[in-house]
Amino acid sequence: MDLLEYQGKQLFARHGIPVPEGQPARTVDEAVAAAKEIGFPCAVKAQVKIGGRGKAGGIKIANNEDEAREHANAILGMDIKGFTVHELWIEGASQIEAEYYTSIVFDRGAKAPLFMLSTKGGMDIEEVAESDPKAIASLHVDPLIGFQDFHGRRLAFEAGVDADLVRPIGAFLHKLYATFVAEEATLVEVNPLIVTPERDVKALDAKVTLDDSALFRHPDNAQLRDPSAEDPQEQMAKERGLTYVKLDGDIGILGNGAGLVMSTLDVVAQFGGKPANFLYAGGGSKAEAITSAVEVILSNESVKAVLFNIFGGITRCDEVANGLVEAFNQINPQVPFVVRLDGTNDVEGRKILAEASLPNVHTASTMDEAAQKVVELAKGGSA
Amino acid sequence: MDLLEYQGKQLFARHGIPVPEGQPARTVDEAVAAAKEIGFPCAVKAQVKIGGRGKAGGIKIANNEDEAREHANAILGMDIKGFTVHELWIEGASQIEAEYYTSIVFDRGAKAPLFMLSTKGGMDIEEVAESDPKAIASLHVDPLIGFQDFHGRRLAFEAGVDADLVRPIGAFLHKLYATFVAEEATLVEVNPLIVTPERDVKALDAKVTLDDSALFRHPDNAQLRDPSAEDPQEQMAKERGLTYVKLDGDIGILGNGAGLVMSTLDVVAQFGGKPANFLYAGGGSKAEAITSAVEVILSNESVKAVLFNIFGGITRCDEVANGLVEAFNQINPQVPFVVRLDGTNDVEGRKILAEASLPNVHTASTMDEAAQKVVELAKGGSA
Amino acid sequence: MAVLVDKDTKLVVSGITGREGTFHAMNNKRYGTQVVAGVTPGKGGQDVEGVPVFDTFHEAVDKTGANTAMVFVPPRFAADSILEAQDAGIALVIAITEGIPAHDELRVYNHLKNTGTRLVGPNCPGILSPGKANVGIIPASFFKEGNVGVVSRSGTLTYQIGNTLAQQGFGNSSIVGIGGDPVPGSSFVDVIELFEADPETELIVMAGEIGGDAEERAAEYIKANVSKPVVAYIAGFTAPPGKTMGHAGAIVSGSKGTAAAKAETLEANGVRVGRTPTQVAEIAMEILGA
Amino acid sequence: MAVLVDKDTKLVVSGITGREGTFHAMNNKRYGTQVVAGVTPGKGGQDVEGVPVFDTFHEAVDKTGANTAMVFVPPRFAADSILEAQDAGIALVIAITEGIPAHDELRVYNHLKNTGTRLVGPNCPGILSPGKANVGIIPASFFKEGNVGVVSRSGTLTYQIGNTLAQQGFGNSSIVGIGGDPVPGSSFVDVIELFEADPETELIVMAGEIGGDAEERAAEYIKANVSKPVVAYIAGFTAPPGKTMGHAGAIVSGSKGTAAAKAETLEANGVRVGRTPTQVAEIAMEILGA
Repeated sequence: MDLLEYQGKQLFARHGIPVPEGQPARTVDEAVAAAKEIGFPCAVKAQVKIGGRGKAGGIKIANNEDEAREHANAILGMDIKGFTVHELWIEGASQIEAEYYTSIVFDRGAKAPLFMLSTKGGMDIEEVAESDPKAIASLHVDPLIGFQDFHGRRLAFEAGVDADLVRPIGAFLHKLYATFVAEEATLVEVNPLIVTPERDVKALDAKVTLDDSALFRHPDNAQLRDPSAEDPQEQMAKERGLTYVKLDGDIGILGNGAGLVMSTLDVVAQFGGKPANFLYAGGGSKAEAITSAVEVILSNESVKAVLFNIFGGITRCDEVANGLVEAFNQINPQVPFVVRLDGTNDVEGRKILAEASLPNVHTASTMDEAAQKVVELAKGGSA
Repeated sequence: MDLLEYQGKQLFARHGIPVPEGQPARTVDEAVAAAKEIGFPCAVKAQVKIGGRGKAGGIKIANNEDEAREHANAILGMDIKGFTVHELWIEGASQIEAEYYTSIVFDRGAKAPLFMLSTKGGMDIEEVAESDPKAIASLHVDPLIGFQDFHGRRLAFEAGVDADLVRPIGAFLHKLYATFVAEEATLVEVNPLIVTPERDVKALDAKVTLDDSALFRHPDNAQLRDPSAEDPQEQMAKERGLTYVKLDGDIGILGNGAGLVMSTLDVVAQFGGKPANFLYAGGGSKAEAITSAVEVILSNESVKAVLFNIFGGITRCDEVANGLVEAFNQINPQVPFVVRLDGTNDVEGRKILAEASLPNVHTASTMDEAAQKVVELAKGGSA
Repeated sequence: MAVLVDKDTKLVVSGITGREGTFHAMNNKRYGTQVVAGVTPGKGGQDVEGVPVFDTFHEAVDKTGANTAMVFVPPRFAADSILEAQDAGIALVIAITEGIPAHDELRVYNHLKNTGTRLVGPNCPGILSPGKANVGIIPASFFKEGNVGVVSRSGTLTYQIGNTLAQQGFGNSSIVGIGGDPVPGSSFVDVIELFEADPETELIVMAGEIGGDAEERAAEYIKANVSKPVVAYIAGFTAPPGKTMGHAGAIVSGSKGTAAAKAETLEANGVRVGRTPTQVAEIAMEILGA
Repeated sequence: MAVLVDKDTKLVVSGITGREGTFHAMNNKRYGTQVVAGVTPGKGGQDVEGVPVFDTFHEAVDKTGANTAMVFVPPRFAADSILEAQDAGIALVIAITEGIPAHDELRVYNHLKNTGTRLVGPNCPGILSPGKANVGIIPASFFKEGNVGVVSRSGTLTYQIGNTLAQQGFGNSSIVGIGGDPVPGSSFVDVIELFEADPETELIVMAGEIGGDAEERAAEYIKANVSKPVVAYIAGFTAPPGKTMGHAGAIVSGSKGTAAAKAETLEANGVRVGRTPTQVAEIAMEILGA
């Protein structure tokens, strides 16, 4: 789960990481009230889960109440790279002497957290990595021993941090790592990490991704979800425990397991079809999950045909078949289905489908055959 | 540093370990007031750093105010195995359905914490270990990965804890381990760990040893010292950064390094002498430490002769010599000294001593010779 | 021969008393796997269709000589169960559980790498050595003994590839699902090393997917260390960039980690890449003959 | 030959800019040890009598090829410094610092044992290989090259034993102080193993003291694995029980850990025990000849 800037900053503050004082606002009036309380100048910042807000006009400095109103009015509802601004964060404007960059990511290759620090902050770090790789200091932290003071010093010295800031930066990084671990984040990024004229260091931005699988241990964080920012269909799918990604085509796809679904997309494309979605029903899909999945797929009006590609392991084909029968009873779909059932309890599953003899449901015995059939059906042919 | 029971319990309480409510008291009136506030029946418990208080009459139940006064009066000032009772702990009397034992010790051999649990609590665990070793479940915790739920289950199942208590005991042990690590203890022991008729678990006693070397990170704990309970000479030595143990003999001993001092004691004994103390001046002893050491040694009136056995490594013999000269200037000792100086800067050190020509200070070129001389001098002979 | 599981496997199943645990443990047992014990705290002394249940792994190992563990407990208990299996001296832990927190996986991986215990998974379908043993949820009836070793990040894709190969007449030495989680206990490299050393395996098929760089690492390893032919498959050529595709393994971020980039690296290191499962089987046929 | 430090030792000193650090690093350098670098955060770019100082171990290793570290920083910074040395790829860390918190030592030991880095100490006098290199605070002028390997838990006792041997004409292959802290990085067993393999060493002297069971473990190891003669010394025969004698190693608790019990175990395993340093030298003479 990606957090909004202000959610990340509130998380930081809980762990003693210095951040500017601020308040969230969902309306212009709330924004103006917040600005008055915080004082001027203050920053009015769009809260969207995408980079490049500044360039897009999503961050503005207000020097008085009128400007605060004007900026809040302009930014609320703004579209930034496809994300609508539903919320603002109003914070005291900071004086900036230098802008650094720091982040901790989950490095799959090294199987350890990767910690980066650069004195070239405030800009796109990928560009820095490209143009001046030496400007980024990085190291892995052994997760069993955790962050040590020497990690902080090494990053600071190697990044070329000013001598008087080596200690405060080290302390900042230490707290950031503590946050990363305690909140079970898979990414924390501060860009820019600013140095003020008083030589204090502060997180001026916050990008935090939390591990969804760990939210059960963090009930406060679990409530930070921002449903308003999500696609309504994806939201509907998520509420039903499904993983759904909407795509541009007209063939609805459901499979069990991410890998098989991705492969199905590739094979459908090979036969000339265009998938309408990626939908992964998860391990051990039960009948009602299947019903929900059909509902989600059909809520996309572009869908002209649906492919069910199931190779049961922990998922049992008889349960998938029952789910499909149930879905047909409840929803009565108007588009053709192609169903391929293999794996655990496939004989039982096929039998259930045969006995139900659902209208306009075709079966296939291989993935290739199934893909070919659904492409033809989507084009209006008969399989 | 060993904590008193109530200090240990307050530490436990900070980490969420259930302990009976209680209050410390240093006078009879304080004890009675505490008892009234806590309610009756309550336990009046001697606070001394030695086991076997109960058998010695140091723990009594008061059913009313008069009894509380009577018990407090009896226990305060009582001598328990050489320890005078200066403090009491008054706590609500607990109902006991079962008594367990648990402890975590620093296992030098395994270089890991050793965790023990037994359902045979309330008695001397060494006796249980002797008579019924299977009644004690034990395991090592890898300090990098820390205490896991399975450690708790394994201890509980192997110790034969009642099925309904496996979870609460596991949770208790988890908190105990967290305390051990967070407070940097080298020992925590709960005996008895009681089960109440309501099937709650509670620490009815607490024995905690904190690592002196780590107290700089625990300022609250560092203040828990109980100087009243210490030998005045040992206390004086500790205040001056020396390690001093008083012994029965008449030969004062100072050396640099614990091993060398122990060896010196053995060699002095071999030549028929009786050491009056163990005094270890620590690595890199400075002149003023030497002066303090002489003062501490001579504060024991039994001392008839003093042996300085120095083999300098990080300690420099010239500084020891300067310290000795300074000590003689300040204190003017009336007993003979034998000084053996070898190691770092020994030539300079011997020169300083020769030039100072202190009265009644003899030199020796080997440890054996020095021991022999000091034994003769202590017996009234001339070296 | 086979890799990791075979006739000598003595399996203890953590979570054997749960619905799924019982179902798949009994499936494995019917296949011929020696399922010697189950572990469910508090249910020690019971049995599941004749398989004795213990309170702890330590007792299970002590009483039955189990050498391999299958972990089937819910995500919040899985890390603890894997660590317990290691502590009890289990040599191979196969973790089926999906949805284990990433930081748990990180701790478990970094601890186990310092011990003699190998972890396969989590979030994996397990390991099948046809004709010898099946540990996990792979539908074994689709596979038969043979000379193709399969290793895959994705569960259902494993079945698909194996099945496509089977339809061409190929059998398998072993099929190893390593799982698609952020910190898998065993990587492609680990399993390919085993197949290289396994006399029964004559061809290695690896099925990867978008995200991460495990396939790229495997490519370099294969070039330097593997004498047997390797055929690769990568799922996700048509996946849209920047979207999370179902499980953590399947994230495309920027140019790195795309199916095309992976295929290119593999081919540059001498590994042929099939664009669909069917193509993989065709390449296998070219290499080994029909 | 010698063990642990010799002519190939390239030493980096952590805490070189402190008073004690400078004094002993320069002593070591004058002895002939290759002191190639110092580490003091914030003092990178300076030098100490010609030895360059760096901000981090990583830079020191990178620029000078240092392979051995001596840690001379105050206790609260010592664990961090040892971990940094390991992280920078140092093969041998010799920690002189006294008073490191026990839990720090526990974490450091358990981390380092999973790496290729060996730790000697903390709270130890260091290692002297006479005529080759001196790392630490051992007063080297008392010792000369020879065939007796010495390993000791106590610093000053090490000098005493070595000196007594020297007075009888013996020289040393190496003198290794392992320190008396609760969790020493290297044990008697670790060092005896090295002496056993060192061709120059013909006699091994181990100096123990009351407390713990390191001597008992060594006794068993020696019986099973060591062909060279071993003479032991134990300090503390007359120490009163139940008292802490100066450092954490020297605690007598109950019957276990007493000097008499240790001597008995050693002798039962074929190791002769001298009751005083002089006796140790006498036994050494019996074994090797004058």
